[in-house]
Amino acid sequence: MTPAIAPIGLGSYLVVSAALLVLGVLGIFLNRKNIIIILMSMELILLAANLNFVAFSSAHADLSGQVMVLFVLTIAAAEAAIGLAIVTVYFRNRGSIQVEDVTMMKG
Amino acid sequence: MNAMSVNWILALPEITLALAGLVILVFGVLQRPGKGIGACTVLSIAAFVGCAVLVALSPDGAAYAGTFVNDSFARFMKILVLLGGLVALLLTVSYRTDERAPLPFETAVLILFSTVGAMIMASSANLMTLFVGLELSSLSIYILAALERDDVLSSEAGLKYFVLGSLASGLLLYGMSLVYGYAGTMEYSGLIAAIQQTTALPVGLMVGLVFLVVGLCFKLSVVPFHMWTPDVYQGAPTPVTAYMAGAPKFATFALLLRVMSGPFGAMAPRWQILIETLSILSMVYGALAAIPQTNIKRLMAYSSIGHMGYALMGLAAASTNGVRATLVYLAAYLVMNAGVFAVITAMRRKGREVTSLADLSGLGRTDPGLAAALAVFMFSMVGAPPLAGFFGKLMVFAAAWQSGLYVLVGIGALSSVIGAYYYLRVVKVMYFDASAERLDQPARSLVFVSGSMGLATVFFVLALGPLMALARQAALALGG
Amino acid sequence: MQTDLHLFAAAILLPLAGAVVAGLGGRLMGDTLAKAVTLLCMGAATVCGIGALWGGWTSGFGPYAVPLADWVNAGGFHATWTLRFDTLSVTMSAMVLCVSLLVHCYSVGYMSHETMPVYRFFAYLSLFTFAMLMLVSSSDLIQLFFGWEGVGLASYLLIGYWYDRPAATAAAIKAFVVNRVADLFFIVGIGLIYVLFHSVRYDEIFAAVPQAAGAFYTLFGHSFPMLEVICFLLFIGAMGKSAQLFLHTWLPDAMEGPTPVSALIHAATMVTAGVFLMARMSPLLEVAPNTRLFIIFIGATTCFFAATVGMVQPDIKRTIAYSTCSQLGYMFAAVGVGAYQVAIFHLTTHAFFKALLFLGAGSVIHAMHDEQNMFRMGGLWKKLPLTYGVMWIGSLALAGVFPFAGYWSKDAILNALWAADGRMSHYAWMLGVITAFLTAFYSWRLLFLVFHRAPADVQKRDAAHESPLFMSVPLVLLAIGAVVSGLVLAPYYIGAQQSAFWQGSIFNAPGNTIMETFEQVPGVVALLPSLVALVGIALAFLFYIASPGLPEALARSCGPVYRFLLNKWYFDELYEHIFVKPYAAIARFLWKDGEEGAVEGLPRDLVRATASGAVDAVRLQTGSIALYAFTMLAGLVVVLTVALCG
Amino acid sequence: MPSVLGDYAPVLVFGAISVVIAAAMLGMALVCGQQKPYPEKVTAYECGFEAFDDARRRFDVRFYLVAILFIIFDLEVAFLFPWAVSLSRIGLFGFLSMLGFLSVLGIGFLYEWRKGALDWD
Repeated sequence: MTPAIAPIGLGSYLVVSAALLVLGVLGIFLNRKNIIIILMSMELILLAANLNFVAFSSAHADLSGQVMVLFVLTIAAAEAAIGLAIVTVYFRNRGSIQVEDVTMMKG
Repeated sequence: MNAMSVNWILALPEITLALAGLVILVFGVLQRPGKGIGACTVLSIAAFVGCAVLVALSPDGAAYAGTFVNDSFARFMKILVLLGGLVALLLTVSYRTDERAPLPFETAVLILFSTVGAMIMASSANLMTLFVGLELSSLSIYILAALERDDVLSSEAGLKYFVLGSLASGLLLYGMSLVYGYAGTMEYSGLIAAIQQTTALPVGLMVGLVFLVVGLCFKLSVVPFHMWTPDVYQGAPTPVTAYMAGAPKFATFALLLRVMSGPFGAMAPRWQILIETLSILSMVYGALAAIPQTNIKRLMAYSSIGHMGYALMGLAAASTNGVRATLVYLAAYLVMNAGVFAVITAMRRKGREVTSLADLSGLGRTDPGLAAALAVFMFSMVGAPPLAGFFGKLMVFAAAWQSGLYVLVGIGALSSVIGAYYYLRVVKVMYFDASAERLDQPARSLVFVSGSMGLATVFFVLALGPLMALARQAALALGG
Repeated sequence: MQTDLHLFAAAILLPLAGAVVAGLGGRLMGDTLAKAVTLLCMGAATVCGIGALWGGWTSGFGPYAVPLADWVNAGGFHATWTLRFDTLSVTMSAMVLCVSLLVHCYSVGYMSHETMPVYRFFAYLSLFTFAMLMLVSSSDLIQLFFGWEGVGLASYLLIGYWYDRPAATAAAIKAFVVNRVADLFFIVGIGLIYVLFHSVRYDEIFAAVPQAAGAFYTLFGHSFPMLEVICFLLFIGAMGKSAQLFLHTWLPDAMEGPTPVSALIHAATMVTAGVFLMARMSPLLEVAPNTRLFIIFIGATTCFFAATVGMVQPDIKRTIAYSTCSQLGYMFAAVGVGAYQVAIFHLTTHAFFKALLFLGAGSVIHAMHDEQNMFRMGGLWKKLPLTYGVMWIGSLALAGVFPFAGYWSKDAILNALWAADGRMSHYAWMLGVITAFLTAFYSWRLLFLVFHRAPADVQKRDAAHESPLFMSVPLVLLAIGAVVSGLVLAPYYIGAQQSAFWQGSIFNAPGNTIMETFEQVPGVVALLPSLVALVGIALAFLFYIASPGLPEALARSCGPVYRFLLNKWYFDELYEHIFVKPYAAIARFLWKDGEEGAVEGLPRDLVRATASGAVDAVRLQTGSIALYAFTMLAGLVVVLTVALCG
Repeated sequence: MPSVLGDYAPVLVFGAISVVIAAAMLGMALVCGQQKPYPEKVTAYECGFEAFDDARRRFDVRFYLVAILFIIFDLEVAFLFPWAVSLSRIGLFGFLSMLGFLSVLGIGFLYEWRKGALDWD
């Protein structure tokens, strides 16, 4: 049976992942409100990379990309956990997690 | 896949250190809260020393299906990393928060884990190992930076480092994915083959490389990816700052050197200008921005930015001599940097930490020993002969000169002059300003660290011969 | 022989010993002892010097070398402290020592009214003498230059001795600066000599002259014979020291120093150095005929110029100073025609009578309590009989009246100029004869104004008194010298025994026969200088004794000429406009714009830029996470662009 | 003729069936259940949240803690899948490796436990 439509090419994956990356990046420095949003943006960036890995892994028929994704996933989890912990500690000390408040030190 | 190809004996130092970390963690957590901290630290120090011995004895070769490599370069960098971690551990011994509480026992464990990550970075032969090592190192440091949980500055430092560090990791990872995609492999050896096959490099590979380098430059706090450095250095507990200024930088340099002279060595003419630019920016910015600083930890942050610029000079030279010069520079940097942070850790008045430059006023009279040590470190950072920093600078300048990077050398010399201003200002404050109130008697461990580092700085020249031979061997291992 | 060399060395080093002891220890030992030490050293040195001269005369002059010490030994260049013992150096040394001793002695009396301690003065005098002795006894050009500069330094110190007088310090600086200008040429000349001969030792240079005659020096596309260039440069150096035209301006101003200093400068040290240099370099000058023509021209013109200016000066010391300038012109003219011996002869006789005139003038000034304007003197001959007598003797010697010293030497010069038989030497002869007339005129003008005319201030005249013994003894001794030195020395210096006397220390090229032929001139030519001198004396008598109104009337009727002469041909004003003002303007520019603007300003601006750069750099560090992230990404984009496009 | 929509027809069917089942379950509960509401019954669940409220409300930080702990252990399990699939090929070494990994996780768990992170109060 021939596929009903042409397979989605590598280029499309790359475009999606690039879009994700840009979204994540913009989310970090355009966001002036909540630090949690920054954490979410970070996940987006990691996911963009993951998408790339998977896509390339499939394109090259090379498993190592997918193995990498597993590592990235766990590391992303650890990172999120640590991030949340730090945000929590920060909130307890400062009473706020507004991005513009994180400017005690400068100069 | 069988056990033989795993060849885990090569990774024995890392495995040992990681297992020691787990054991200490279990030991520490089984104590009642606030107890057993000293024991954990002592155990960690012992683990470091043992690990260093194992590193020195470890054989050459590749392990874990070629993802992990051990050679004289890796050994050299691992020893530097271990020394950096060891110094930070020694500084934690006497460190107390402003509430006179010691840092929790996890500090030692985290430093330990971070060091394991750094060592893995130094041995990585695969993007995967690289990333895992880097993250292990970084994640530990995020926590370390925010370790003083009741201190708002510490948690802000942790937060900033975390946010920006994750961004850098993300970019790095994205770059890796592109490199993987366009080279088809994550092995460094495979990358070399892939690059040598193509005459025109794919744009994707180039972009990936840039992302990769940017991610690493963040860890090195190279301008313009340095922004976190002053804030984090200031806010983090001083021993942690000392750690951040040392081990991770060495490990990142190990990575950068390995990646740049290994897989991307053939592309040297294309990235040389890039590294050169980054080096110039770092040296100049580090020198300039340090001038108005009044907090010595911030000052040291800018100082380390500048030093990374100088160390990059060796990489920019893109030669065996250049790599060797960078290695020697890093060794000199390790010695004097550790010494300075030992002195900063000793800066306490009535039990509270003071970090203002003005607090050093008249130290030359109130504590001549400490002041003399700090003066030695400052002169060394300036690059005054015959101290450690002089030889480091001399070698990177010479290497860059040999590679024809005259502009780089000129700007380096110029920023050294500017840098001398703020380094020597510290000396001036200590010896010529009216005395501030006495500092507390420094703890013995701090006296030991600052004293031994001071001696090492002064007598660096004695070890220069063997050091250069080792560095040369390491550089050759990388090139061959 | 060895004894003579030791005596010679002692003669040269003793003044240094005196200068060091008096100068460094004067504060401790006090004035009297310092005076005694310097006087004793000078006395001993003079005895040694005359002993050396006598020894040299009886047992031959060598030349010998008296090594003292090693000096510079760098690479291929080797210089030593070595004294040269030959006729020229020994006679010069003896002359310098004699005059200097008398000046020292005279100074004891002259400086007795000083309120400040004067040990410094005596130390300087001895140092001055030592430097001049080093100069004349040098065996290579480096040592000569050492003495040359030592003389310059000591003259600076002495002219500006009264450092609380602005005029004196200005004059000292002027003398120093003008001499440095000349020295620049001199040292370039020495450099060229080293380039050409690879040595600065006289023996080696003179031996190599024949081989070097063909060398050329290319400058601005023109080739000049190397030796001509060298001699020209050396002559310019000599012009500065010997106050020849264009570089003479410092000499009259140097009168601001104490009068004994003037006597020393004009008679024995300093100004004679140039003539000495020319005589010393005779082997080189002999092969530089074009330079010698230039020397004649400068010498003769100076001779005439200075005499004309001397005619109208109201200041007694300036009159004598211009007279010196004029007489030096004679000497250079003689050098120019190759009659070096005659020049040295005139130098020697001149030393006696010029020292005499200065010391006599000093005696007058001393008696009149530091009055130097001749028009405010007058009628002093009865009050100062001794001074009056010696001034007559000095003036007669200066004017060249038979048989006084000047007659022998000056006539010899004029005869040599005539005998040289060239267009330039005839020009010089003509000016020389005119100058002989002018010399007589201004000398007697001085005498009549000071001693005979109705006193301008009778009280001051009546208060005048004859000088003390310390001053009168040197006067008498010098007067004897002024009378007899010409008669006694002529046979040796220029007469029958000249070749036995000089023993080759002055070189005359084989074709240069001037020393044989200068006596063979027509009788009219030989008599003319004496004749015009007598006319000059008569004219002075007419102007200042017979009809005193005449000079004023003449000055009024020839106003421009008079003012031209009174203002010394406007040389100072000319230099003011050509050199001083542009130099000051350049200096001001360099100071205000160059130094303060660029040299100081650039670092200051750099520092300011660095500081503001630092502030800006820190301003980037706002503490905002978003901005930090943005900076990173901007950096990423830039790096990416560079990597992809670069 | 193959079309994009045609390809996704099974999804549509799947969606439709799930809607039907969900509606059936809710409808059955409405129809069959006995409705006796009283205040205790309609207030928030024991976690303490209002069931219907502004999402941006503050809530207890301990929820974060639980989330943090959960997410780590949750994702580490991801390694178990490839391990389980390829266990037959990686042999004893692979098996022991996973045991090592799990024991590291176990130590983490021990740490959490001893630190009291698992206690709600």
